[in-house]
Amino acid sequence: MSDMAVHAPHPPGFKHQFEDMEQQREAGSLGMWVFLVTEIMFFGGLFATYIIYRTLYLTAFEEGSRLLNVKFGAANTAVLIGSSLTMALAIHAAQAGKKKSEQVMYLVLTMILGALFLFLKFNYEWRADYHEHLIPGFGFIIRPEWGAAGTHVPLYFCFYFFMTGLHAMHMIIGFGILGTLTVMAHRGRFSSEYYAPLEVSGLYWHFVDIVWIFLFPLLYLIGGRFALPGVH
Amino acid sequence: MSTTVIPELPGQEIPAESRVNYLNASYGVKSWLLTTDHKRIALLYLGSITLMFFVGGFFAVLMRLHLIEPQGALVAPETYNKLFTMHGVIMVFFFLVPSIPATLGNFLVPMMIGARDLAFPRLNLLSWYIYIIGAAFTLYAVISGGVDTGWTFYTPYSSTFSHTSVIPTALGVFITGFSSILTGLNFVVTIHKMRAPGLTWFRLPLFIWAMYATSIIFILGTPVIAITLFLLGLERLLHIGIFDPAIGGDPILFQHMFWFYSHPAVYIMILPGMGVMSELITCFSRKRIFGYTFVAFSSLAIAIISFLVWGHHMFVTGQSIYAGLIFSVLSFLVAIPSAVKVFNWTATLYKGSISYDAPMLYALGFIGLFTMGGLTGLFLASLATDVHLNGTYFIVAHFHYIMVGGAVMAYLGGIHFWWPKITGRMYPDGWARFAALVIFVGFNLTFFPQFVLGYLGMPRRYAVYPTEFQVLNVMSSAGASILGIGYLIPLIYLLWSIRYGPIAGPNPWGAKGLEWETPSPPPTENFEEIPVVTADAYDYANVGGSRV
Amino acid sequence: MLTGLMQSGFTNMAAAVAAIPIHPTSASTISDSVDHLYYFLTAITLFFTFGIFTTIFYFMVRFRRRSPDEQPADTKTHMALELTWTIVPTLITVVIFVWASSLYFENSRPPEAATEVFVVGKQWMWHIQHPEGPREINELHVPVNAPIKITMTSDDVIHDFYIPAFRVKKDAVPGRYTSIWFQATKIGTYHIFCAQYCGADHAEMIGWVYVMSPTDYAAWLSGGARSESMAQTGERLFTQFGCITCHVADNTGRGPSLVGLYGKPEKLRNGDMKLVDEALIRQAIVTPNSIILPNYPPIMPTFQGQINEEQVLQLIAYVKSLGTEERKTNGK
Amino acid sequence: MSGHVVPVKTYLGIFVALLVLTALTTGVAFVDFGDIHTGIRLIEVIPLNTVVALAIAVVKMLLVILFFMHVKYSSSLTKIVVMTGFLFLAILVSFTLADELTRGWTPEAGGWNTALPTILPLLRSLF
Repeated sequence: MSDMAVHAPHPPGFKHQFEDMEQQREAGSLGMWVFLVTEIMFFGGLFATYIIYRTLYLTAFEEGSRLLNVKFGAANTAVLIGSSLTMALAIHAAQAGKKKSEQVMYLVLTMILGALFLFLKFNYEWRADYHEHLIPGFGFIIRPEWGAAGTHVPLYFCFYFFMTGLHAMHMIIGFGILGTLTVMAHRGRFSSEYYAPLEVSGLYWHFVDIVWIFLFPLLYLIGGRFALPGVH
Repeated sequence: MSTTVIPELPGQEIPAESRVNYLNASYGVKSWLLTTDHKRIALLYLGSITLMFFVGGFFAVLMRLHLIEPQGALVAPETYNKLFTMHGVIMVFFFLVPSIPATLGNFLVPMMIGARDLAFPRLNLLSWYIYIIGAAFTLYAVISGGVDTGWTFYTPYSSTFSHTSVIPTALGVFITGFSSILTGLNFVVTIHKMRAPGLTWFRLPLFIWAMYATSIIFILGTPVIAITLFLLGLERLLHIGIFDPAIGGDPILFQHMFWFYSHPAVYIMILPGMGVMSELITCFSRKRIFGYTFVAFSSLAIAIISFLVWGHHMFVTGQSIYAGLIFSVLSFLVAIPSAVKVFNWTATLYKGSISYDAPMLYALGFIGLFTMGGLTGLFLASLATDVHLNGTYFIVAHFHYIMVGGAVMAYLGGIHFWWPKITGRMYPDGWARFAALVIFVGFNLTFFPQFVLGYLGMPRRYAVYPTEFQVLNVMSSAGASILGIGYLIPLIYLLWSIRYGPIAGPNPWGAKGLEWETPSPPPTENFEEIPVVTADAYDYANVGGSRV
Repeated sequence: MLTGLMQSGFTNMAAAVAAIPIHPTSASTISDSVDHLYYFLTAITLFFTFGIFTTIFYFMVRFRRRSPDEQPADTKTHMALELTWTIVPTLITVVIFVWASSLYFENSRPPEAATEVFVVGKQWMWHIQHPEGPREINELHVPVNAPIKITMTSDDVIHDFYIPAFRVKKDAVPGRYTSIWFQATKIGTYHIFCAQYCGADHAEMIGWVYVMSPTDYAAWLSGGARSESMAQTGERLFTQFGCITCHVADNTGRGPSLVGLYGKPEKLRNGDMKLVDEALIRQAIVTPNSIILPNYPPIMPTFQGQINEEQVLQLIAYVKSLGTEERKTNGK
Repeated sequence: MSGHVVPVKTYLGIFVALLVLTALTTGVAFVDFGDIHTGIRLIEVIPLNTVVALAIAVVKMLLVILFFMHVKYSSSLTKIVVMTGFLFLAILVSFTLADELTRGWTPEAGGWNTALPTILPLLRSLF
């Protein structure tokens, strides 16, 4: 760091180890993509396990799936897609050199939509599950109407809570990032010259959206939405 | 990589101490614990993994002492089981996996590609802290009673039957995994985006290719072991029925997911060693590497094929014959690139100017031991012989030939080679050669008898064993005591050299590569000015190998 | 203490150094062919290891640095050489692969005539049952020159049934059946090891195979406390667990008759065709609701937790015996 | 500073498409499409509903990746990185399934029917 002073003055946000802003931006973007690949493998391992046990205990998993609230699932999908849109628009606002108030507005909108998602999930879905004794480890009750498949419905709910919980955790981390970005945007840090943090965080936020795009059909929809309970 | 625009360095006139370098740029504990300099982080890693190496090695010594007597000389079987588990966990996850990448890789990747630092220096520091937290969890598990599942954590033993600290250990390994991921991510981005002007992919040192291939495995494999250990923890805590057959789980699924990471992880341990080899062999024979592109691409081939062979760990689990055949043929396939490397290293020596400096002795030891380790892998990829040898001491011998004979020899060779660059000091060469010899002899005496033991049918992880295996076990234990001393010698003279060693100068070996064109120890930003590269790596023929 | 240990170790070593064992007993029909492959692989390993070592040593001496500023000529890439040492190892591995896999393939298929012996691994012992009735712990008596098929499972964790002298090994996995077969060629006593780490006393999960001459074996079978055959025990359990109240032989009960069921494909309610084998019978006992037949109500209770793996095997033996009797009468 | 600027109109179009697809996938989940009978062992019966649901999810994912995440306008390196991720995921899933489904393992009744565990006391006993 001793020769920082030797270098010519750099634009804001420039890190000493890079040659120029372009290199820094590309490195940031590639870094996030590589990180997302690890996320793909991380969630992917979980999806693989889910697929195997779904194949083995089809009836139980369909029983479990039927107990989820499709309305909230679908509504939440729409909310999350909306938040992806506002995130993309926030980046666009910076890219196109729009006012900082516009960047801040889109970022705040993104957070509001994200919060709405979590609110619906926690307050309506998970809370209802708790009252219906559907959370494994928190007084789960196996219902007689599930019949023989009943002993594996808790396994389905384990997957459900683990996968949606992990997804929710990623969103909460996303809030931290978005909050920081909002403060930075408010201070006018981003411009059409420098918006790499927005862009990189956007990739993360969109990835969280993609995970949900798969969780929704896998957990809520496939198998058993149309079937009558108890008939296989 | 010779003609660069680095100005002639004044390093020779000014004593190393008085010049500002990364070691003396700032002082105090805080300047180390909050550093973002890749070279300092490399040293933090060096210290921590050395500690873990000796902790793991201590367990190994106890094990070998115990096995002198067939009925067990030292400890109860339960304790022995904890010893081999902790030895495995610590050596694999806390020493071998981070060994070369996190120390030499961290130190050298930016310097070899002519960059001031890694792309994400703070992430790099974070990865060290994550490693330390993971190690703390695991050491906590040791103190709180140990863990006895074997480093493989096979279910349902680990998920249901073991009464030891499985969860803290798994948590430690889980956490450390993120340290690997961040290191790998940093390397990939740095190698892609931060190469000096003129440094094209095919001018890169082969060490960089090896680090790149290793990083690919870090990135693609580590998340899977993370999620697997997480599920294992959940299973153990809640009995959700994923891995425990008594409640509807499939114990074999754990093995699939475990080996999806852990087989490629073997290549995490050996690929960097192969990278070090290419540097050492070329330098000490003053030759361009024979078949650069073959060696470079074989690293990538190994990294990719390594993800397709994990089923060979499961030939005797009742895998279907056809799955066995596929995994077997793919396992043979991964042997080819390794063979290509060995032949190319040997051919590089041809008509070279070979010197016998200590790093070179380690390198030659590596080639021999790795050849044996790799070839004995063929016994295990072959279905018919694997049935007999799987789960015996043959496996133990095989992977120690790769991991200790290969990876650790390369690691030590690399440490000796770049020590003058890291510290600016030379170590006593005679002692270093002596240590290399002791390690080579001790290693072979320890592990060669284990091949025979395995063929005779002695299963591994046995705290007590039938008397007919005693002679070979005693030989192995005798070798282990030599090996143990062999590892202590470098520790002593390297520490000594930091203070008392002669000043090394920027390029004591007459080596090629950007890292040798900057003073030793390097300044904080590595280069006074970013070099421009106009030649291939290992361009030894163009300029005489002047020795400073 | 340690020096004492080392001393005793070295004394023993000196006594035995002349007779270091390097080759395990070979006592089955497949062990020699596995050994041949092993020798071939050893030869390959030695050839390449010595080849590489010799070359390196030769180069080290021949091309040692003679003066500090010596500069060898540049290396040229030699494509033909590269291809040679890529292709030749590939061909060698192809040979090994084909050899090893065909051997494995042969060794995986038990002959029709094989006598079945059942093994259940438990922490930390082997429970062994012969169809004729005798039950053993950590001991397995078999006749020489007769094919034996071992069907195994585990009551708790994964174990591994390993007889080095026969070169056979397979995991005993809880919840499913795996099998190996061998035909012993030499009368003698050989080790059974557990080769998959299974907990505290893993190292003491050691048993013995007694390979006996046919006459000795017959004497062993008839000697001692003559117990009932596995199928007979199974029949007793069949009554004891009340199976007999529903599974009536003439098909008048609430459950299907089990006569002649074994070895035939059966259509389930969900349309799947399943072969009635050991695994399916086990599944039917442990989780009856997972295989419901079309014409019967799903009323069978689960026996999980009330029945151990050995009893399941005995019931299977009984069901199998029903099948064979039926086929015999059909044949006549 | 470079970086492709995607017009707002495109973003809105993609957003609408994603909403439509969400509605579609929810709607068709309530319609029974029947099964595909492949005649291949292990995967004899594939419910068409699952195929449709996953196909729609893949399309949605592609829209997000290509437009929201700008991969359509990115360097080939980014494209390779993304594809590598999915390729290795495919390897993990397909190889594991290939063995899991062929090894003839029979699932068993679960232990949840007896003494369901509760998390809090377990967490307390953990360390």
